[in-house]
Amino acid sequence: MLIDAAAYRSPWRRLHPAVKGMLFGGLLVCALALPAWPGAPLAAAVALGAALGPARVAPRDFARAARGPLLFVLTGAAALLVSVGGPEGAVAFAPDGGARAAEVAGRAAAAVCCQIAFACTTPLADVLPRLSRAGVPEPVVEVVALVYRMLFVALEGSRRIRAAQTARLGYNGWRAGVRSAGALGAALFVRSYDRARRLQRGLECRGYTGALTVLVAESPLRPAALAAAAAPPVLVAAAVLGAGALGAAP
Amino acid sequence: MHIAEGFLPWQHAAAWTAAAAPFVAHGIRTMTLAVRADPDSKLLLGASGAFCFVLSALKIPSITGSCSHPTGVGLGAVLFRPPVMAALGTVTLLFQALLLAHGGLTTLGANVFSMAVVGPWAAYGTYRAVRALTRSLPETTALGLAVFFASALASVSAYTVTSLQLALAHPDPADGFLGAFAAFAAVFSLTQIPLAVIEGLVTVVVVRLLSTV
Amino acid sequence: MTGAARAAAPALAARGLVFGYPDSPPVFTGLALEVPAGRTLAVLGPNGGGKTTLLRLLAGSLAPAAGEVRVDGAPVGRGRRALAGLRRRVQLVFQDPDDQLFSADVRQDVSFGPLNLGLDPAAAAERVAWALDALGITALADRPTHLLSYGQRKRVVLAGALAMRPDVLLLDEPTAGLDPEGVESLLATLEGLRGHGTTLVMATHDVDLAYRWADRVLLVDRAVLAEGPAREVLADTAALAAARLRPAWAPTAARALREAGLLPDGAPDPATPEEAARLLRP
Amino acid sequence: MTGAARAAAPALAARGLVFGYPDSPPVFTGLALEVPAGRTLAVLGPNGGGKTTLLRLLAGSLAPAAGEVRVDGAPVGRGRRALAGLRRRVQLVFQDPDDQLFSADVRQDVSFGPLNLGLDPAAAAERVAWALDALGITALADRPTHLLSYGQRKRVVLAGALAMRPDVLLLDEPTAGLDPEGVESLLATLEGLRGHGTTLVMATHDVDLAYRWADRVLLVDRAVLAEGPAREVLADTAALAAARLRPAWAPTAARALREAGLLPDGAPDPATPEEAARLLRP
Repeated sequence: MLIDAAAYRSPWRRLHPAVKGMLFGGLLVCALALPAWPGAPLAAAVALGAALGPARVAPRDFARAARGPLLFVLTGAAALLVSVGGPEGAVAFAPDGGARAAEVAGRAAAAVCCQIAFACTTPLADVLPRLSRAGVPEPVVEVVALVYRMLFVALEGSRRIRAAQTARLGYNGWRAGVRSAGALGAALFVRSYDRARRLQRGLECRGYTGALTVLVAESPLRPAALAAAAAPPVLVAAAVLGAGALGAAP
Repeated sequence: MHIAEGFLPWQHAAAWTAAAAPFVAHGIRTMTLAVRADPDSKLLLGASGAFCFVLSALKIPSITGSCSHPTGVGLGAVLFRPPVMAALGTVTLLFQALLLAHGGLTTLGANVFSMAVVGPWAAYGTYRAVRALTRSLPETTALGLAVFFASALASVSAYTVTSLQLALAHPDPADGFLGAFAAFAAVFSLTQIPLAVIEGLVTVVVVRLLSTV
Repeated sequence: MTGAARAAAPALAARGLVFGYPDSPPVFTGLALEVPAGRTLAVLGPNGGGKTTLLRLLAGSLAPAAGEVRVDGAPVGRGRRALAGLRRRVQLVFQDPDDQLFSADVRQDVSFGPLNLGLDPAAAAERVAWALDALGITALADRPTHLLSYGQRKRVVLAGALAMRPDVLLLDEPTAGLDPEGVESLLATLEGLRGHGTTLVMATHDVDLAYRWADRVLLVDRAVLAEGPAREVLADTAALAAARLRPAWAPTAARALREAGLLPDGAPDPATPEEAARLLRP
Repeated sequence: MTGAARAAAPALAARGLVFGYPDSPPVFTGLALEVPAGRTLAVLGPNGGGKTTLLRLLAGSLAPAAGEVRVDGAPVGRGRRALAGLRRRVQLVFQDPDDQLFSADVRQDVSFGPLNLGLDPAAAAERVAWALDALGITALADRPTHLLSYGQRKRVVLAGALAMRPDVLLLDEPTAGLDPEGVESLLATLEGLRGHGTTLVMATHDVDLAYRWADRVLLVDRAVLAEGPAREVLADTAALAAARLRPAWAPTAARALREAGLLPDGAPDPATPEEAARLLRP
């Protein structure tokens, strides 16, 4: 869990999630809503600069996190290059497909940067308890928080089961692989239920009677910080729109 | 297959979020009522959500020799029923977006619609239909067939919806939506159909083992 | 309850406990025990002998089919309020820390028990800070639970129990999976708690550990096989054999040294190999 | 490989192993070791010192960043075929049996490896029967795995590894969670395997166990701190302290008895407290 680990390490962890949401969410809106050129690269540059600069996310971590979604963006954009069943034949290069693909890829790549910058600086442990203040029903918040804790236990279990299966040649060949993956899925399901039962038992001894109430560290939301976080997206928007207006002027 | 952040224009992202919202709201209400009626079900739901997440992170063998991930949608729908899957699937997709950068936040609604709404309902419908058609067959065969088709079709239908979402967002300038849909479907079907078959087989093994416990 | 009455009655006692899991032979058919306040008791026995079951019965986490558990002389009921009262007084720490950790970060998790006691946030925060300090893990307060090592998670669970300020702390195999350094640091922590008057009960199958740590020992194998001062019970090879345990080094060495005239009669037994070796030096 | 060459090369060796987990300091920066064929090696060290990591590197379950593992003198590659070959020869048994049991019943679970080796059902069944017999659990063959006790599950997992007929068996904390009776019966099983020429490696932090069981000992704490015959290395208090371990009773008693003139120079060290006590009797 590369992103999760990076988020706990970042010096920006201490900032209120809403501040980071304002900064990177604002930039995300810039990437999607402003004219793609130069809106997208500008938003991406500011998000990257913030994440790799003051938030000190390791460039290698950032690159590894971005690899998957960027691969999707490139494959998806590639589909825009071709035209199927048109007058030019079954498959042909679409007219102005290159420009469209570049615009979609540019926007999406910038948006992905904003998303990863937020995720790499904001641990979920800080976000989840605040969901109830955002209007999500309490039981759902508690279930979501439990999912977060239990998925790491389950993930670790699945890694170990898989290693044990591999040691006994469980993934040597396609048939064995299907059988092993199925056995792993079944074992995980049984263990998840067992885990829930045991956790129930353990929590009852700590006075659990139905509510999973915990103290959430208060980090006050300062209006000044929120305003400061809003500044970069506003400046990006102003720069792009301003340049557009100047360009349009005779 | 998760639509990455920013790949949909904002109008489309909003529309798909609105389309998914009633299903998710219904799922959340089902879940809230269940938890209110029996607070202990909270821990089971938490474990189930964790299971769904880890399931979708499993590596399964693929034809090309490299490894891919199952959607887990079919198994989840058979185990937990579609309404609960709408809620658990949303939680899974949210965590995938924030922990793995698989799928985005603005595209969450679109991904929820394909993988936590259409996929589970397709799986559930297929499961019921195949069970009804195979009543004369021995139980293990009938169950195996139903589970196989349910999870393979859930996987295929989720990717079809994704292709549709992409085609609507980026129609082909020459021949519009249909051309774009064909292009996206062609690009993704090469990888997704064999995967759906493998996921179906793996799910059959899972259900067979679980039914012996 | 007044201080005098409290000093007189055992902190924790059980009488005629009968218990069995469904579909298996009964575990206990009339077990009785007493733990004097402020003392340490080690419950020793083989796997499957009922150590964990006994702790869970004492903590109210399992209901006996017959018999009763008494805290400070007063019987504990099975109602919601009675159990809530029991959990203020008696805390059980499970062997596997993942059975008791549910929250995303350490501070949140430790605050769960105090909040269940009905404390207000400020008082709960104070309890959390105190418990983290008592275990020397204040530095972990903001760390996510899933990035902790096994030993660290064991301490966090212990802090979660301590934050309830229990009079009696029950520990199921607390040293399992810890390395020697981890065991030492746990024992030092327990020594501190004992200094504050906490009654401590530990289930283990490590005879040497029990010998070193416990005032009293209970040998259990689906029934109480022996009960008494640790040094006496653990020197009784026959009783140990009945509980399917092996003689420990420390009591065997002490007895041999005493028989050889190398250890004066009133002197305390050597607890570590070095102490025993020193006695052999001419 | 011919018998002669095999006898000459160590069964298992590693050279210059470099390894680290992402986001944490490196575990090993050039580790080397050798395990002679048919011998027993105990890997001792504190938690987090890299014992499990080392076993996983030796079993091919982790890939070193640099360096190589050799089996019978031949380097092991990282390709699919090379790893499959390694897994036929070297089997790793993990600490927690629940991570390794994933079939509905015992027979099915033990047959998992042999079937993956490509054996036909009859040959696989023969292997299963042999492995169950070697562990004395033939009676459990048709039992569902989730109804077994902890000790039984540990044996089934060991049977699953044995059914692959490995030349080298790596065991991660095999005695963890076992009671003294369970430990004895495990050691008896390992003694039987050793009699058949299997090379055995065990990771543990139980110094007394290593002293009793191992021919050779490796002290590991993110590097090899000491390596040599068990009786020598474990008597070296300074080396033990460096590996954050405590001196064991057995070597301390042996040295003290020898210094006191009670243990003849050539005589084997006492392995149990009773043996040591006997030497003290006039």
